[in-house]
Order: sequence, then structure tokens, then C-alpha cells
Amino acid sequence: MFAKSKLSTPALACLIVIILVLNTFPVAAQDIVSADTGTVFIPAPPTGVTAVDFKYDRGERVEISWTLSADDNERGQVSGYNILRAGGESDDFVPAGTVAAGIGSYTDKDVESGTTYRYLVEAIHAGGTVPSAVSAAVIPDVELINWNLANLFIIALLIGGAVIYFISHAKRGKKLFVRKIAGLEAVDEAIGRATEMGRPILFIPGINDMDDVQTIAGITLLSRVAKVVADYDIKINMPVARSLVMTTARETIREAYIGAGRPDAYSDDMVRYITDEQFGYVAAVDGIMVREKPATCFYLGAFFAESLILAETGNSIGAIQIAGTAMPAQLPFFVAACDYTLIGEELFAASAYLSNEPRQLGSLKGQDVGKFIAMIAIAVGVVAATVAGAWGGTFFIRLSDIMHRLFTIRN
Amino acid sequence: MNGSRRLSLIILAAVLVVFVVSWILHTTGFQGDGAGTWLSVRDGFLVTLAAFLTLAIFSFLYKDNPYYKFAEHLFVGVSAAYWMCVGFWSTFVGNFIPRVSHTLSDFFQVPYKGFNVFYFVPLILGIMLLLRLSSKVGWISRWALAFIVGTTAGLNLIRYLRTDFITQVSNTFVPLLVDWKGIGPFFSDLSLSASGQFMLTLSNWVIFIGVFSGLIYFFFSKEHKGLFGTASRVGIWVLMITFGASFGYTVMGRVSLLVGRLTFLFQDWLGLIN
Amino acid sequence: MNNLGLIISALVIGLGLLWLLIRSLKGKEVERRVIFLFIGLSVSVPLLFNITFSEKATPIVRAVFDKIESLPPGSKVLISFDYGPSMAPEVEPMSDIILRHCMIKNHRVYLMGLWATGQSLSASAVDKIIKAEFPDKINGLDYVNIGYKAGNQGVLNVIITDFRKMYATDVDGVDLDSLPIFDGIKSLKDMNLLVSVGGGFPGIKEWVLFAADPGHIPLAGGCAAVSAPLLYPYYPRQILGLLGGIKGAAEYESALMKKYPELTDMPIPGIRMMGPQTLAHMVIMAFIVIGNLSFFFAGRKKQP
Amino acid sequence: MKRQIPIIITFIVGTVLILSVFFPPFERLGEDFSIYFDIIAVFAFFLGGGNLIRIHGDKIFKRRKDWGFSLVTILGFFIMLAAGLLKLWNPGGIAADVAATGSLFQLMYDWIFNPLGATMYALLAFYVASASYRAFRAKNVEATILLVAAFVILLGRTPLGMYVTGWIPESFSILQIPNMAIWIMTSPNLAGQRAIMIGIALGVVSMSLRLILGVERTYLGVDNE
Repeated sequence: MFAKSKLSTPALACLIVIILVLNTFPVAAQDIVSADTGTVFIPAPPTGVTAVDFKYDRGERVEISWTLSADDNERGQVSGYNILRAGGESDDFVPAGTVAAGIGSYTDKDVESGTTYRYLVEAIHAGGTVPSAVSAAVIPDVELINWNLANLFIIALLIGGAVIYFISHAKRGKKLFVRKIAGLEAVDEAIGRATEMGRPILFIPGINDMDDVQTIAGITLLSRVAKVVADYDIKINMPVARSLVMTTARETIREAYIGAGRPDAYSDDMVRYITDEQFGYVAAVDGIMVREKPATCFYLGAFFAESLILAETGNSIGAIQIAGTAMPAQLPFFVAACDYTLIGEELFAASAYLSNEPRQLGSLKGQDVGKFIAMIAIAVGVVAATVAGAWGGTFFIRLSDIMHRLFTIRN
Repeated sequence: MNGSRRLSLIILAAVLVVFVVSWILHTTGFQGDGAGTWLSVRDGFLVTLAAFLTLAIFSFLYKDNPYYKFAEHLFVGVSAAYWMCVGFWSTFVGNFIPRVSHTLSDFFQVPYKGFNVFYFVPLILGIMLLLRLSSKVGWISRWALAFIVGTTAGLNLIRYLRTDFITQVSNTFVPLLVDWKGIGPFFSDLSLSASGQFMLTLSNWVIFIGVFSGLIYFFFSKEHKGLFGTASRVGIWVLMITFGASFGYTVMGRVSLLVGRLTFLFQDWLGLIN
Repeated sequence: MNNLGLIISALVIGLGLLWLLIRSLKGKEVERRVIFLFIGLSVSVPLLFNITFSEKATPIVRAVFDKIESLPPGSKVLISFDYGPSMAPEVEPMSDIILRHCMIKNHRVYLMGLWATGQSLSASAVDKIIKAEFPDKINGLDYVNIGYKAGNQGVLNVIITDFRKMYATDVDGVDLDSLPIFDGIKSLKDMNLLVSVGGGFPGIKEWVLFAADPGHIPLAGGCAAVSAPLLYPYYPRQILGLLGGIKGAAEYESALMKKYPELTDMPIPGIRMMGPQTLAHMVIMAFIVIGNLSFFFAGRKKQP
Repeated sequence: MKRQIPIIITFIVGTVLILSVFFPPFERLGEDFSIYFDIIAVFAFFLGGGNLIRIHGDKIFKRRKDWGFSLVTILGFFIMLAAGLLKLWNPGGIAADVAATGSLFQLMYDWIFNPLGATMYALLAFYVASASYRAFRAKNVEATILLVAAFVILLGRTPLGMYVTGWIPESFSILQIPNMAIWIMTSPNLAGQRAIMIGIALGVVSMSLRLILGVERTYLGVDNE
């Protein structure tokens, strides 16, 4: 203790002197290149260059790190570092990249797996460069499995496994309880109203393409609606914003009509493509609404700003409106302006709920297991964070750490 | 019937007069800055057209009318073609051509990136889709749809799990007691700043209980009764706060858009403000 | 003039609302067209009389400002224009002011867009800000516009590993490899800061999901007010800061003006737009009050 | 058999894409498939565009109601298509960006597409007002909570909130309405958003698995067994 302070006092004094000196003289006084003599200040080279294979990739990255040059400071005597690479047996070092001063690592993404590489790092200064020693050889490798994602895999397996388990469990004929979802109870009533009034049903599957699960969820609901529509011969009107959605929706409705034994009643005109443009589409749908006055409007899929334009126009013509989306930003508008709204997860559960098949209902039970896992994890994480933060304790600190690691994706 | 027809003709005439007058005024107005006559005639027309289309859309607020219909139909045609052209140039020419044909790459003057046989997968699937137009082999378009649905399902499963599930869960690992310094300081600083422990702690409690009860609301396979029912009711309340708050927060953005359009009308068209 | 306008508009709108209030006390509902009329008035009147307020930056906006302010000159900042013209009035002031700030700080700026419509908007930002206000900046060295590629989040999926797999050239058709600004830049991971300005899909959320999160790259955002609450959960861990709606832009403009007082001629669209906002908000709140009064009054009438 | 093959395709594609994430040699599959999807979507434009032309062409030839407006659509469509595909008036010729300044494509975008889109979007300012007038009424507990939350946020977004509560001392500044608005946005609102997002993620997982396993196949027009 004593020895330490004995040493550190002079060190501290030196430091203070250095700082004072540095501050007294303007920066210009210690020019990097002195104009009078033409001599160039040469900074110390970077040291300790190491190159290691980047873990869990296709063997296309090498991570290089080094200790900064001793002269790498705010005076800018080192302006950056060049990273050079030599492949195979050759000593021919070629530039691999450049980083700014103060940075001691670089990831080389221009390598091929299986080749041997060596690296060196040059400090760049006003008069040229100063090279470091050459690093040990490294061979970038293809890893077959990304162990960084092990936690994602475990969680996917837990939740996916639960869903699959309950789907197959249900196959054996066990009926599962599912709570009522108001918006879905109202579907029959809404379709019935269109029958009574002799007016069409408007079905909007959102404005995203088939690469959005919400659109697919909307289409699966369409198949339920289309069955009733085909049975009771109600007019369905489905303007869409994507060509692929049009193709899919036609397939769905046509099959519903074939199923109802009336393939002749089906017409491709039930589904029509408008335009890919969000507001062009909305302009047209608004027009359709005020001119054809549908009795019932379904908005099931991915929606953006147009949600409220549609819902308010639908409201002005007195239609019953059932909406459902997993776009959290649009839910408030649907909740405010529609009669029933399927909130987020309910949209995905809807087709299973309406199908009333044991296997589909089983998947809902699987979802609930997922929620249960989330709740347990949150409870454990919160308790661990609270206790570790307030009172410490090795166990809780470690538990908190484990929970964070389990729920953090490194890659 | 006849009266309303006459009225609409009068309106049409008035609209035409305003349009032409605006065109003429803007044309003379643009001549000052040295642009060619043709350009100023063109720009005068374009500004007037844009103003007309803007007002035509706004007129829908009153009721449906022929001017809105015109604007709507024009918009549908132009925008459908717009996205097709963009898709053609950026995806088809930009991404597809450079991977399949050197000749075509040269023709469209895009850098050839080397032949890649896998790019025939979307080509074949695309053709399968087009076969939908034939009634005999139309069923084959389902293969393409099946491919698309499989892709969507596979990609989204992991993505949503990764960010919307795992990250949101770990973000909720909040301590329920923040930086305890004693009862006095705890209650004396009720601010949102980092020193206000009360609010920090309260916020974390609200987040914890809110997320928990919100999740309970979404439970499907358990009846919402008793304690579980109470929790689910709290969950609905939290969701209602969320919806109300998001709605209120959005108003500002929506008004901005209106400001943008009115600025165009007042400034670029009428020149009332600058 | 300003005060006169304010008084007249307040008087007209106030009296109108009072009349509606009295009607609603008799249990009469307000027709939607009347509401539309009031909104139209409350926005256009302040616009014509030009009323402005100064703003103080909230921490979430301050974080973005400080990040750009503290990055060393020459840092690589990528700004993505993820919006269309319809959203532009709200978010364009953000991309403008952030671009201007980067230019002042001598950062290297890479412009791109996940929206097809973003390409022309980024091009116009180059003309309007860089070429007009910073004429000595060189295209290809100090800034570059690589434009739009179709594919939504797919684009990010690709450029997080390799720019050149998606972008062969910049918007002018110049090969990326011949641009000095792309020396040593392979992917998004080589950027010091990503900025996504936009609000729909694809937007900031996709940048979090497919770029910032997997690549551990700092990300700042500017978005329409509607998407801001949705993005709050990502702050501050996954997004370092966020400009939410025109108020966010106004706050940023005020912060920049305070830091660089010499920028007197700088356009301040955000600050200017706050005038109509205030009046419109008050009118909407008045209608909520009127709606509830008429609801209670009509409800009480029916009871006995 | 015709009905089995699509389900097998979905199963294989979905499973492979899920697994590819965990195996570095295949980690690029996801991005490749995203590109494939976009290319397929371009092919689908033929179907969509064809449908558009057919519907409006039919109206025009049969002189149905409003056929004149259909003519507007068709004209707009073909002029824009020609402008874009042939790069008409494009100063840079075929190699230039399709939306280069001065091209007919960009001109139509700036003066037709843009004003129309922006104005449609701006209609929301009016609809937000009419929806809040109608929906924010204290009918029951839930509606009252919705109303109060919205009202506080609205107040907090205007200087009015500061005028009313600005006198509250700094140590109780949470009671100032703008701060309260921020707090609602960052705490209860955040909690609700999170619950919704976690729920959605689970919904997507379950939905995706139903699709991949072929339990849900109605989208193909195939009945579940």
C-alpha cells in the first residue's frame, strides 16, 4: 500500500507537469512536421497484433485487434491504422482496410475459408506509416452450427414444441376450452346483416403483400367468410393492393364456392386488383364504399395510416365494421372507429378459433404456453434484477446475468 | 333532376374558369425568371393541376362527387403503373437480369454479376403463377403460392421470436426498487429526471404489472374468472391507456400533413404566404 | 398583425365552438362536416398569420443531437430515406436538419432509401442542402447517394453483410468501388451511425430488426408521430434517440440554432408548423368535451 | 396429389428457412429467398396490371356507368407505364435512374402522384377529429380510461398544458401535464405495447407452424381435414 502510493505520487506529479506543459504551449508549437528542419515525427508502431477466426460464420471473417500506438492521442500524431493481410505462404501484404485513430480492432470480411492469413497493422502519420510485427497465422473456418444462437434455438424449441405438442395432442380428440373473442362471435351476425339488407360485404386483407404473415392470417379468415358467403349467395367485394394477394384470394373464394356446390356463381370479379400504392388504393376503396354502401366491412391484415380513413368512411355509411391487425400503431384507430377489433395476437388466433377444429385450437393452447413462459421469465428476471440491484447477493446477481444472457441475442 | 344537372354544369364551368385563369397567371408569373416560354406554360399547368387534384380530394369530405372520382381514377392508373415501373427497373433489371444474362445486362447497361442458377427458381415460380391464366394448368400456380407462404412462415417465425419476443421480454427485466436512498429522498423528488427515484420505481412497477396483466388478457385457453379475471381486466385497462395515448400522440402528425397540403395551396398556388 | 390574426381567429373559432356547445347541451350531435370545417379553419388561419413558438429539446431528441455532435469529423453516417411524399411534410424536416448537422460537423454521409419514393427525396435533399448550402462538399468523397433497392427488409438483410451484393453503383451509375467514400466499407457494420427517417413499413423497426440489432450498430430514428409510441420500447437500448413527429423536428432545429447561432437563414419548417398544431389540438379537445357533454345530457334525458 | 404437393412445398421451404438461421453455411438463404420473393412479385404485376386493364377496358367498351372515369384510369396507367418503361424524356437515357429529374416519369410523380397521395393522407387530420369526437366518451370504465389518456396526451402536446400546470414546482414536476404525457407514453403505454408485441410474436409463431405443418391450409383453397 505504502509502496504503491510512493510510486504513484511522482507519477501523478509528472502527469500534472505534462498536462501543464501541454496546455501552456499552443498545439502549433509541437508541429507534427517541423517546417524548419524537415524532420518528421515518427510515432511508435502498434503492438500485439492478433488475428482470430470470427466464430460462427461461413469462414468469411477474421477479427484483428491490436494495442494502439503509444503516440495515438488527441494531438493527432497518428491519423489512423492500415490493416494489411497476406494470404497463403506469400509475404505480400495487401491492404485489407483502414480505421480511424483510437480504434484497436477490425473485422476483415474479405477472406476465404481454409486459407492461411497473417496480418500486420500500420500506424498512419503525416510522413508515412509505421508497421507492427506480423501476427500469428489464422485460418478462417466454416462453423457448422451457430452456438451464439443456442438460446434462440432453445426458446424456439420450447414455444414451437408447445404449439406442436398441443396440435398433435388435440388430434386424439380432446376438446379444448377457448375463451370467447367478441369480434369473432360477431362475424356471423355481421354477415347475416348483409344478407338481410341485400348489400355486399367488403373484405380488405390489409395492404401488405404475401410476405407478411398478417396478410396470410387475413386470407385464412377470408376462407371462413367466403364459405358463408357462398352458402347464402351474398355479394362479396374484395379490392386488393397486391397482385399476389389477388391470386391467392381468388383461389380461396373459388374453392369456397366449389365447396358449396355452386362453382358457377363464382366470378373472378369478386377480387380485383386496384394499385400497389397505399393511398391510391385507399382513394379507390373509399369510392367503392360510398357508392356500393356495403353492409359489413372486414379489415383483417396489415394496415398503416389508411386504417382510420377506411374506418371513418365505413362509419359514415353505417356499415358494421370488424377489424383486426397486428400493427400496434393502427390498433387505436380501429378500436376507436370500428365495432369490433381483433387485437394483435387475436388476429392470428381468429382462423383457428372460427375453424373450431381440435388441432387448430390446440395451437392456441400452445400460444398460451408461450405466454406462460414469457411471464415466468419476466417474473424471474424482475425478481433477480430487484434483489441484485437493492441487496446484491451472488446468487441473484448471477441469476440476473443468466436471464439477460438467455434473452439477449449475440451475433 | 334538371336543376341539379344545371347546377353541376355551372360548377364545372366555374372550375374550368378558375383552372384556366390560374394557368394563365402562373404562366406569366414564371416568365420573369428567364425560363423558356414552353417551360413556364408547362409549369403553370402543372401547378394548377396539382392544386386542382388537391382540392378534388378534399371535396370528398363534403360528399362523393365527379371531381373526386376523376382524381381517384387518375391516381389508381398512375400509381399502379408507377409501382410496376419501379419493380421492373429496380428488382427485375437491378437484381434479376445481372444474375442470369450477360447480353441483357449489357442491353440495360447494368453491371453483370455472374450467372447464378438459383435465380431461375423465382423465374420458374413466376411463370407458374402466370399459368393461373390458363384453366387447364391453373392449379400449378398453387405451387408458387405454397413456396411464398412457406418462405413467409419460415422467415417470420424466427424474426418475430427474436425481436418481438426475446428482446421485449428481456427489456422487461426491470428492478422494482431503483437506487434506494431512504424514504425522504424517495418522496421528495417527483420528477421524470434520473434523480427522481419515485417515478423510476413507479414506472418499473407499471411496466411490470402492465406487461404481466396485458399478457393475461391475451390468454385463450383459460377462463377469465376470479383472480385471473381481475388481472385480465387490469390488462384491458393498460391496453386502453395504450390506445388512448397512441391516438392522442398521433394527432400532431396528422395535422402536420394537412399543414403541408394547405401550405402548398396557400404558398405555391395562391402565393398568399411565403 | 400577428396578434390581430390570433384574436380574430380565436374569436371566430371560439364563438363557433360555444354555439356548438350550447346545441350539444340540448342533446344534439355535431355533424361530421361541421367538425371538418373547424379543423380546416384551425389549421389554415394560423398558417396565414404565421405564429411560431420556440422549443426545448427533450432527452430523447437531445440524444440524437449529441451523438452527431460528438462523433469525430469524418465519421460515417448513413441516412436512410424511408418515406414517401405523402409523409414528407412531417418527416422531411428531420432528414433535412440531420443532414445539415452532419455536413456542419464534416461527417461522411451515405444516403439511401428503403422506399422507392425515398430515392427522389434523397436526391432533392442533396440538391437543396448539400449543393446549395455546402458547395465545397464533393460527391463521392464527402457524401454519396446510393438510392433505393426493392426488397424492403431484404435489402437490409443483404447490406448488413455486403453493400456490393445489393448496390453495384450509386444513383448516378458510378461503380461503388471507384468511389473514395466507399474505400474500406464493406457493409453496414462499417458505419458509425445509422439514421432512418420514416414511419411506415419498411422503416425504423426494420432497421432495428435487421441492421442495428444483428450488427450492433448505433441507430437513430426520425419518424411520424404515429409510429413513435410503437418505437419507444426500443429506446434507449436499440435506438439511441428518436425524433417523434414535427415536434421532434422543431426541437432539433431549436437545438441546432442554439449551438450554431450563425445559422440565421436556416429554414425552420418544424418550428413553423407548431402554430397550427396548437390550435388544431385545442379544437379537437373542445370537440371531445362537447361530445361528452352531449352524451351525458342526452343520457340523462332518457333516464327518467 | 395436386393438393398434397403445395403442402409439401410449404413444409420444406418453411422448415429449411427456420433451420438455416442456426447453421452459418446456410445463413444467407433467408436473404436469397427475400430477393426471390421480390422477383416473383414483379411477375405477379402482369396479373394485377392485366386485371386492372380488363376491368376498366370492359367498362369502357360496354359503356357501363362511369366509363369515362375508367378511361381516365387507363390513360393515366398507360402514359405512366410508357414514361417509366421507355424512360421518356429521361435526360440520362436508358442507363439513368428511372426517376431522374426532368423525366416524364418524375414529372408525373411530382405533379400528379405526389399531390394526390399527400392529400389523401392529409384527410386523416379531419378523420382523427371526427373519430375522437365520437369515440372518446365516458360510456364505461374502459372508454373513460381511453378518453383520459388521450386527453392528457393532447394537452401535453400543446403549450396549453404548460400554461395550466407550469406553476407546479420542479420536485413535483411529474404533475405538469407535458411530463405526465411523456410518462404515460413511456410507462403504461410502453407496457401495453410490449404485451401486444409479445402476444403478436407468439401469434406469428403459432400461425407459421400451423402453415408449415399443413394444419392451416385454407389459403390454398384446400379444406382442412
